[in-house]
Amino acid sequence: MRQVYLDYSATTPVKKEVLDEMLPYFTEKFGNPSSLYGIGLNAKSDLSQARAKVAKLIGADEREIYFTSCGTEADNWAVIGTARAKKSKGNHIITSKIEHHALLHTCEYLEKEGFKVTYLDVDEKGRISLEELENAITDETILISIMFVNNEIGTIQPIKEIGEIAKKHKIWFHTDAVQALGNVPIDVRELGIDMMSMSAHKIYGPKGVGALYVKKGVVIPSFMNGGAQENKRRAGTENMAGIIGFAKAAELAGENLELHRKKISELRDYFAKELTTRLEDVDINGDMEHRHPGNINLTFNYAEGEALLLYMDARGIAASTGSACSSASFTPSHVLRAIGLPLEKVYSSIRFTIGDFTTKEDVDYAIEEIVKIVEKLRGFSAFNKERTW
Amino acid sequence: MRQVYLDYSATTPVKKEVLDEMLPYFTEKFGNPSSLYGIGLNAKSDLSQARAKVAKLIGADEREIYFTSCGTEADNWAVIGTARAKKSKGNHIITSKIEHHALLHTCEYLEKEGFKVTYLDVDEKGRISLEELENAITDETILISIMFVNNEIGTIQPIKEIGEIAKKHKIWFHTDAVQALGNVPIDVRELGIDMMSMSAHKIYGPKGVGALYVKKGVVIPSFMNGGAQENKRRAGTENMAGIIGFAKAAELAGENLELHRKKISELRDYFAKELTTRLEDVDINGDMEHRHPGNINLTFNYAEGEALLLYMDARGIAASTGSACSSASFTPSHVLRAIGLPLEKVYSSIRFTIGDFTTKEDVDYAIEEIVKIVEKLRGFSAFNKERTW
Amino acid sequence: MAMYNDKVMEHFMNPHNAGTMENPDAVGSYGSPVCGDMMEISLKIEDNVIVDAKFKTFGCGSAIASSSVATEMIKGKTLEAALELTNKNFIDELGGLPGPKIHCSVLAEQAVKKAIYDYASKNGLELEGLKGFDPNAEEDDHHHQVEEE
Amino acid sequence: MAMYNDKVMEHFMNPHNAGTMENPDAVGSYGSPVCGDMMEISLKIEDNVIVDAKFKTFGCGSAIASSSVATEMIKGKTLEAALELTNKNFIDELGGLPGPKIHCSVLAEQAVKKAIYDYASKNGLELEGLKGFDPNAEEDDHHHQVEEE
Ligand SMILES: Cc1ncc(COP(=O)(O)O)c(C=O)c1O
Ligand SMILES: Cc1ncc(COP(=O)(O)O)c(C=O)c1O
Repeated sequence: MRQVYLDYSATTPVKKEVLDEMLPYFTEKFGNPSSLYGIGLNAKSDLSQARAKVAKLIGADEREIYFTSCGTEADNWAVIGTARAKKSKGNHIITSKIEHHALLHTCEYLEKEGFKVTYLDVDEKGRISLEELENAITDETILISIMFVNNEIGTIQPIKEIGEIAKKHKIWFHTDAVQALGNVPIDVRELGIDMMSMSAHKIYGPKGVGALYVKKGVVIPSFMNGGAQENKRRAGTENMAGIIGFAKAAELAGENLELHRKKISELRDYFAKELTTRLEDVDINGDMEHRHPGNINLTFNYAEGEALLLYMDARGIAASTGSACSSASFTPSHVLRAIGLPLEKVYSSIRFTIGDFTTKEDVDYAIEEIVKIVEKLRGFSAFNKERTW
Repeated sequence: MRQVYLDYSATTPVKKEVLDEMLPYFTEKFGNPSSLYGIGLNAKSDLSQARAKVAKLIGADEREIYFTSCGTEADNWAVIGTARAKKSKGNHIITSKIEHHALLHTCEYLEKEGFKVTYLDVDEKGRISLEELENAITDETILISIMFVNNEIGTIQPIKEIGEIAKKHKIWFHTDAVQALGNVPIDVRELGIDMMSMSAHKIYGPKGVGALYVKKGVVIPSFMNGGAQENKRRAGTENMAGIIGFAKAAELAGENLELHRKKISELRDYFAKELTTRLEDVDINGDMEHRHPGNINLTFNYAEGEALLLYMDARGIAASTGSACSSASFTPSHVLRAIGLPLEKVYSSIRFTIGDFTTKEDVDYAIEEIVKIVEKLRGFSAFNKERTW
Repeated sequence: MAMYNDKVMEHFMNPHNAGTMENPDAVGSYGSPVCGDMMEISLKIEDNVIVDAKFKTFGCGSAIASSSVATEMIKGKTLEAALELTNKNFIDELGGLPGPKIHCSVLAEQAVKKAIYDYASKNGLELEGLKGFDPNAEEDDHHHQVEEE
Repeated sequence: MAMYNDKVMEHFMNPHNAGTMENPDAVGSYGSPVCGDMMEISLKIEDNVIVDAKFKTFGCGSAIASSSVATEMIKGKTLEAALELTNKNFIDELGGLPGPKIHCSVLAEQAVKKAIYDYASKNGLELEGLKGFDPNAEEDDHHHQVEEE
């Protein structure tokens, strides 16, 4: 049976070129970059080249890239680090209602410590209001953290404008760019970003490695205490193979960005158009103008999400209800709720993400199968046009 | 030129069997274990098998193993987690002066928050005194954290006795077993350990993955906030390939433990004996009775450590002054200071660690070369038997 | 590895008694936005025996599979015997459900009870098994209750 | 990649003027436990010109390489000219040192100065380059000073 993976936002396979670069670091090149002998010093120099490659993808300087174990760690570090660094200035953080749990749960953790957090609303397309953002700023505000691209509905926030507001008020601006990296052009200087979270496994790199961009002059304490790695800002023996893989993935992402965007957005548009025309009562969630090029989030009214996923899985099609991290917890998506979807629509929504290995044939197959599945499930659903909760 | 790696405590190469198990997880088996479809669910099940393998090596239950990004993270989590969990009980932590920086710097971080930390002295062999430990306990004590095996001098602490004291006083006992794992037999139940840090790259697994054993009933909050991974206790997409590698390395370590111990301790003893007989004024640091089987720490009086390392490196021999993480920072080893070595001896000390790939020929070659190097450096040293600081 | 066992998957992918019937003698529905499931059971009843059952369900794999076995199990049973069936019976019949999905089987039990209650009220029947049954009980109650497990 | 450049490594692995001499005319030593280095310079001096220099050093690669170039550079120089040499000159001659290792070159400068000071005191010489030189200055001072860079 054909296997069609349409969940590139959950994670991506590692590209062959990436894995090839990683392999020597498990065996011959296994040195610890903190060691003073040959294989250690070589590792150190390779580490700095890797840093430069990641930096290049986002227009940063090599010394502004700190490798972490994942996007989640980068988010935790940026927010908790700012809270610790700026506690004498204030205790107020502004974020949005549609952030990833890595951000939201970190904010909740700080709230228990007494920090105040404003969770900005978003409109029905998932964008925050710049006016509300500016109104939310107080003398106590130490951080604005707004995600670049949402992981469920793919909405892109007005990052540059947020950066300008942050700068005007002299507040640090962090953005979770885990879904943006490699999918939208990013220039941290031009966008006025002070800190930015990234993760390798969303751009065809390995799982278990991420990075935090920290602008020169922005100083936050370590999140991981210990050895002097990462210029003393992130302890722990470096995940060399992972970092090398991340760097190669970043390099490829930079080289292919326009092609990648064009290819996946065309397939995505075709996919969405076919499903919304061939099936009745299918809604598109999010914003078609400001959107991740591979993302489409659809509500198949009256058909339940988990049932849809499992039927699709049985036909070899992989997609998800919202973020992978919460799919096992069966809680209705906070993102879809925030854009105003009633619960029954939330329960009927599926995120598809097209990626570099998706073909036209894959998409055609998926369309055929999904149409059949939706019709089958609707056939014995307790809900329909007339009846819902 | 022959390359002789004698720094297995800094990091180890990944064994072929380990890498082979990892490889599919970068490509075909790349699913996110939180996803509900085939490759995701398979990843989830593989993850739980991996957990079982690590658990088996230490006599724990699968559900007591939480994967982290490194040993450092496990240390940070155990200590900060306990501080947060137990803050209503007290604010006193007992540790030792010879812990890894991952532990010491975490304690210092908590001291800034107002926690009180007792750093126990060690004797000239590097062992803590159980009496002093018991005397240090107060009503406020919430954690005893004493490392299993020291990373510089290889000294093994009386873990079981510490576990008994902790239990008697109803205090949680954490041990950093990063250097112990795979080198000494560990049974967490028998030893009365409540939390234990581990790292894969010290046992022929990949860098960038570790674990914290947390005994059933011991509850500490997440260190990494976000998704519901690791039974909601450690957020972040799982480093699948890394975890699979860690598990395979743990499995091999369990199977080979006795052979490994015998082989490396014999080579180590031979190496130490040759150097101490063929060269004058070479001291052994640490405790020959309670010691990591592959570790030997030698003071080559009058010859300076970095110079020794570089001369050795030029002859293909890799070793280190103290821990890799601090070798780049050129600060005299806190461990050697704690066992009472004067500074000039600290500056003349080298740690060698024999590992699974070390051969008799390697050791013979290293002995020959080191003898020559030490004699050369002593030849123009400002110090000698009569003269020192 | 799969989330559900083969039996559950079989009932989920090829559910028995899915759909509606003409002129049912009784209908009961149960579910709530909080648990994310909704189920409607229609029954044909002759001489206090359930001769046919159909379901319509909006819900996850576990809800659909439970609907399938529940309708299957009540067919041919007297109303009293059907009322004795609990979600435990459905789970056993399915060979088990994953922990967080147990509550979906309660849905089927409640929908069956509501359908029979509907029939009993319309026909003035007093059934032992309906004693204490509150058709308007908060539908989320079972949810919270079961999640504690 | 290596910690030191090739020139430093060459001077470190094959240092020039390593060892002692018979009856030196001047000896100066400098170093401290805090910086972890100790260096002793012996000089042969004829008509205020350094005709030979030897060093003994306990120290890292940078300290040994600095000792090697320093002894090399002062040979053939007058005492005044030798006093004008600073650690900067040694570093330049070595083609650079890594940041945290800069202070090791100060060691060589100070040991040379102390040796010449020794000679000047014994021979009642007044040298311009020794004005303000304090042979008993805290040896750790330069260390802290340089590490700030
Ligand atoms: C005793 C000890 N604890 C902790 C660590 C840190 O482990 P990791 O490098 O995996 O962070 C190390 C090694 O680096 C170690 O030797
Ligand atoms: C927007 C966003 N932020 C953070 C993360 C967490 O990244 P990681 O899985 O590398 O921890 C993810 C994906 O899981 C994400 O989509």
